[in-house]
Amino acid sequence: MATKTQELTQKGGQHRHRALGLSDEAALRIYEVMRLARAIDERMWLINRQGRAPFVISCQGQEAAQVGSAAALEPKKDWVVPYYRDAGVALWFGMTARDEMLQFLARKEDPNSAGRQMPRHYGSRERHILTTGSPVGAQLLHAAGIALASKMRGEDAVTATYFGEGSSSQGDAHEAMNFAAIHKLAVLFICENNGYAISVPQNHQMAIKDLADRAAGYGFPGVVVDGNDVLAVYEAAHEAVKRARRGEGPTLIEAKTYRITAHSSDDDDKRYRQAEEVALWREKEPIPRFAQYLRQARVLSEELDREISDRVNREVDDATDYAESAPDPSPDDLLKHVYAQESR
Amino acid sequence: MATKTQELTQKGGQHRHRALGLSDEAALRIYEVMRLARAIDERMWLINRQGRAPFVISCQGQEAAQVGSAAALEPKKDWVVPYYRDAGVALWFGMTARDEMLQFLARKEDPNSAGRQMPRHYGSRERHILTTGSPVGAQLLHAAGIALASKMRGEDAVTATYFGEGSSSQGDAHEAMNFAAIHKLAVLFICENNGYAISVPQNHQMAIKDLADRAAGYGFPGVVVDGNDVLAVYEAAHEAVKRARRGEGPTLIEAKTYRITAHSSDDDDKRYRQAEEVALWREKEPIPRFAQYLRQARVLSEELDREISDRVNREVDDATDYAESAPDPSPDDLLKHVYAQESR
Amino acid sequence: MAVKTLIEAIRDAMDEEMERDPSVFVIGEDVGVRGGVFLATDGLANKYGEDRVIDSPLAESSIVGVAIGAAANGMRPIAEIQFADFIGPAYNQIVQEAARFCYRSAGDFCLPMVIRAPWGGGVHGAIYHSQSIEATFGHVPGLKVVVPGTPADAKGLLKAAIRDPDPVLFLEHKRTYRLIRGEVPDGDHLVAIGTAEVRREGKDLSLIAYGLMLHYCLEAAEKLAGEGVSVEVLDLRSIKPMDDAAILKTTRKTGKVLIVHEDNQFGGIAGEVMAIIMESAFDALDAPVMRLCGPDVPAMPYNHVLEAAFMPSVDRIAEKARELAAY
Amino acid sequence: MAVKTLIEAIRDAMDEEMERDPSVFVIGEDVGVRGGVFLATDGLANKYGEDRVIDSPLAESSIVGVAIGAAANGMRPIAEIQFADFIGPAYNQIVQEAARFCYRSAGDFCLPMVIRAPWGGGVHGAIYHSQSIEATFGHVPGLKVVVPGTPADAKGLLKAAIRDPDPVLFLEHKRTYRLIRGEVPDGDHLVAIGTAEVRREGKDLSLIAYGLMLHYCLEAAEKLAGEGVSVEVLDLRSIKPMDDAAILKTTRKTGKVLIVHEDNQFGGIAGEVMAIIMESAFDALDAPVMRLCGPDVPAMPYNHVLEAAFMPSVDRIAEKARELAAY
Ligand SMILES: Cc1ncc(C[n+]2csc(CCOP(=O)(O)OP(=O)(O)O)c2C)c(N)n1
Ligand SMILES: Cc1ncc(C[n+]2csc(CCOP(=O)(O)OP(=O)(O)O)c2C)c(N)n1
Ligand SMILES: [Mg+2]
Ligand SMILES: [Mg+2]
Repeated sequence: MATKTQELTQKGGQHRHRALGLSDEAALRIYEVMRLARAIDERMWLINRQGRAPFVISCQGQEAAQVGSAAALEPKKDWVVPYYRDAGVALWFGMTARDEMLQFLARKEDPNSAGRQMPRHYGSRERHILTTGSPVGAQLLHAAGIALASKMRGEDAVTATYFGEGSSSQGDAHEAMNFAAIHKLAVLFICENNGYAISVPQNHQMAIKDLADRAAGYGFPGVVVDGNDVLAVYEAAHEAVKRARRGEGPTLIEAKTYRITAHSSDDDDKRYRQAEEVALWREKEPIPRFAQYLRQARVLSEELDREISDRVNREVDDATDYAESAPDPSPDDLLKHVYAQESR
Repeated sequence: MATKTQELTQKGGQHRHRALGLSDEAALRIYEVMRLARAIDERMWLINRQGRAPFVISCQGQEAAQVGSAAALEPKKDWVVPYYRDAGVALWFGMTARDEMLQFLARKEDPNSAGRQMPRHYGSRERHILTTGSPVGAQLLHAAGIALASKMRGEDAVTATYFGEGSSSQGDAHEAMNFAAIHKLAVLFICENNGYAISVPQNHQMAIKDLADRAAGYGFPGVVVDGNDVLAVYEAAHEAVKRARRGEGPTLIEAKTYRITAHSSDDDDKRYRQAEEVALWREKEPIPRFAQYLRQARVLSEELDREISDRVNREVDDATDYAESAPDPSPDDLLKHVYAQESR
Repeated sequence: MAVKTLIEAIRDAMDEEMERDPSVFVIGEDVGVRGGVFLATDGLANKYGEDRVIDSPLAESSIVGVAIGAAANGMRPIAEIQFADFIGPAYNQIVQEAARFCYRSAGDFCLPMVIRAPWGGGVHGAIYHSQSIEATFGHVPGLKVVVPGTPADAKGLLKAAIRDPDPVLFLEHKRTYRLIRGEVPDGDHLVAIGTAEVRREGKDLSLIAYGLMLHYCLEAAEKLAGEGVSVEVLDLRSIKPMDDAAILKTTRKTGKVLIVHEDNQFGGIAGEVMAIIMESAFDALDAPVMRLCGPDVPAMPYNHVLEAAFMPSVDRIAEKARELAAY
Repeated sequence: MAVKTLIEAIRDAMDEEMERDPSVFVIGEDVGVRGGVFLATDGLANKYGEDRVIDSPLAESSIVGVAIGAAANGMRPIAEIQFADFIGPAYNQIVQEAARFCYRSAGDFCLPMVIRAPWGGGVHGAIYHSQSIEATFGHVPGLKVVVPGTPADAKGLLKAAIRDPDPVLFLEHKRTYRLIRGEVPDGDHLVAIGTAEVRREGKDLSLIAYGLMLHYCLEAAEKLAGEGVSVEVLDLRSIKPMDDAAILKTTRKTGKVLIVHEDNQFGGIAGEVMAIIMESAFDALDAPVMRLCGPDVPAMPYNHVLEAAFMPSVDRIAEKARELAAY
């Protein structure tokens, strides 16, 4: 059976982050990236509601699961294989606010797909973010393949792949975990369990309480963490990364979290979620929670928080302005890059 | 973790079959069907070696797993969804020696496919044997669908599906177990684990020892049985059937067994298996073992055994003669039954 | 008769068939309380219960695989694939299982089942919410593939598909869901699978299309009428079986044919229509048959400039038709 | 140059490329100690170790999905699908992932990978060991699809495919594996993907084919030569990209074309070839282009009578060619 959060060391008391090996600066950096992810997301909804962009898909509520785990990795050395909510992961791995807005508005300069994909379909070879597709579940196998290549070349890079609990139902999720287990690949399977696949609640998706329990059936550890506790997520990911680098194989981390917004700008979550349920989870939101921790740990002062807010807001303003005035692709870009020969 | 054989009641001592609720006649019937399956299979190899049929795929060694589990079902009420080795299952569900030889020789009269499919691709609506395809793993989902239909109509029919441990690697196996678990469907997932997927040994297929351990990750029981002990298989299947009829959902039964022949007449198992390993398993063959039990239980006399042998041999001779003189399909049969309108 | 949108007609068809026949049920992602992401099944879970409108796990192979088993055991499932672009995981179940069951069992296990899939572009859906799949599945013997272009056909063809004894892939163009309205006969309205329909009579040239492109072709025809060119428009509506007779009839009538589709050109359905004409009406041709199709790029990009560059438009259809008329 | 069977040439190509480039590796079912069910990889595990010749679990989606990830991370995988008929579970990974990676990343993640798949009939393989898949995958932009017909091409095209920066589906006709022998150049012999090859010059009519049917066409051409009909035979050998120029050239030369393939007729590659000719050489046609294909039944049955009824034969090709010649 899977390890549970409660069993993870919660040592360190008021200074859990230091006990986990995170400096104050590192903790603040995690905080700021979570804030930035959220601020960008909120701006996207605004732009969408103004009719200036057709579609938003949100990271709101899941920032701890994303940034907490990505922070345990080494950008450019390690790889991430995200899914369409993983703004926090992408930002940690080097995407900027401008990049976010460029892809959101589908500009030619968008480093992910040059405006070809829907928002939040990340990808950058330079940043070691694999290109993201929409069909869910497929990416878990790509992560296994990336890790296999690392292993073949004797590198100790780790690959983290992200997916919703809904996507765990796909056959590919099974095949990926099995393959990674057989070859003891350095893969972190990180499930952001937000309780729903669009409208379908967890109990219609599986007959078990903890997805992490699946790991035992492949022969590697499964861990359940409070996905809204960024340090708990970091701790679990950090342990898994160490295991992976030692050549001991994959870990499945189930981060229990919640999506605060509707599934996307095309969704109406009132059709399937009670307002009370959403309200309950709003109380447990990861960003205020981490802010409170940092204040109690005397790492975050009110002044510093304001400074961060200002910086984040400026970044988002700048990114929005930049992207809004950036050019669209031209019609003849349509035919490019079907095959590799044509250079970018 | 999965239940193990050792933990299953082995009560009854010299009369285990009676303790399991099997009359002497029922035990003998099981024995005879196992013998018949073997005898037909041996004849197929003979015909193949004589160049009179292009292909054999064998049940040899796996008769206990097949007949022992099928015997716990109620033919015509329950459904079976077999794979290409399941001669024992098909015979228990009403296929005859003639039917076996008709399909083996691809005659028009073959009730499974009228000579269209390779040998051992069973199927008969009347007998509640679902049509078998070659792509492995797909059938597990069909079993879930059959069971869903039974449930929707409020019937207490059970569906048993069979597969090799190799096929458990397919995404469909995962999806089927998950779906059956969610809806508490009356499905028996019966894995005939013979240690190889053609040449690929179990440790290249999975990083766990017992496939039955997967069941816990879906939320239903997994049971490991000695697949060469027909009564142990019967017992596990019988328990699972009772559970299923009570509406408590699926069970995964892993019957550890061995394929005595090469994968098929196209295979050369010397390329990947040691002769010693095969010899070791020959010692554990299910038919002599059950014969010995029945003799010790004084259910099977030498005379009766000879009678059975004679009957089996006569059946196989008759079936061979019958099928060899049965007509081929005619060329214009090629275009029939692409769609349902054309009657059979 | 009432005026309905195409998606209302689809909902009505399911509702009426579920009412009529207790063996009909719906299975797919979000089809339950959510009513489907396009609301095609809105209200059905309420009316028929969650046991007949089943929210499946997010796994297309299981949606189709379970439907196959249920169909083999006396039910008539309607499986919804949320977007045609996500039918890939179910490809093996559809092509190697559903489409082969009847043949491989020599008629013993034919499968009365429908797979509904919203398809097509023009909705800012990007690479993975805009694709066309009719050529891929049209190539598969044992399947039937239909594409209604009008609300009446949507209802009539879906009811026919549900009652059909074979697996039918039912393609619904997303852009037409709410854009296209029309009279829909009440009650038991059925449209025979395998029949095309002339939507506009003409004599100078023929346009052949289906789905959204049918409507673009009708607009283009109207334009050309203003220029003195009389254009016939044939709504293919059934990709498989294809109505060869209707294709040959319009070819023989006008001698000039242009086929239009969104799907990638290479290996698309236009090629097959051209082959059918080549084989059986070569002598009737006054010009080579032409086609106007989606370009051979993986799929439609998100950016609106690129999306527009991908889609055949009324203007481009009209332009190509003029070229053909002048041949 | 030595005379080799087609499968020996394939083995040589993999061996040489693995020797040359440490990023090349093989993954598939039974490819290791067993050497593949057809022995295509025989000896490679011994020579390069089990880490470079990986026996995968029985799961095609993982074979391709893992290959994709490895290719994205600097390797050059050769993924073996045991039989083309079992490529279904990998369909989504091939079409929606491998074929879209380069485009969706605007050139950032193009995938140098090969998927080998034995295909085709005439081997008593029945419904699930005889299928053709070239039309299905040929329709997919972003993929390349090649079909060698001779041992020299098998080697040259496979080496080219392994070195190609894009995903290549490499189709090997099972019946030709040991049946077809021929001279194979030693060492770095490469055949450019996207080129067809005239295998026999002629002037009265053209046969276009690939795989086993190429050889049947050559036999039929020989027959017709005896009857005074001069037949040109074009080996398509690359389905995608297709060599339009070569197709148009032979069409313009003879004015009469017959396309032959095993794959089901409806929506098969013959239709696309006919469309290409229709669009660009209509004026050169002295007769309608004709096709002789597998019938539209799900797949080839096991029984030898039915298998023979399915397969285009030398006699039936010759007969159809005579019909065309007489047109
Ligand atoms: C193969 C596939 N089928 C269907 C969809 C449509 N779809 C997009 S997101 C989604 C739900 C995903 O749920 P989950 O994996 O839990 O992630 P979450 O959105 O909850 O973060 C669905 C059904 C898809 N993208 N891919
Ligand atoms: C989808 C698919 N891939 C590949 C094959 C080829 N194949 C036939 S049997 C087999 C091995 C099956 O192993 P297992 O499931 O363990 O059953 P066993 O033969 O050992 O009884 C393979 C790879 C197939 N039939 N289907
Ligand atoms: Mg979710
Ligand atoms: Mg096995």
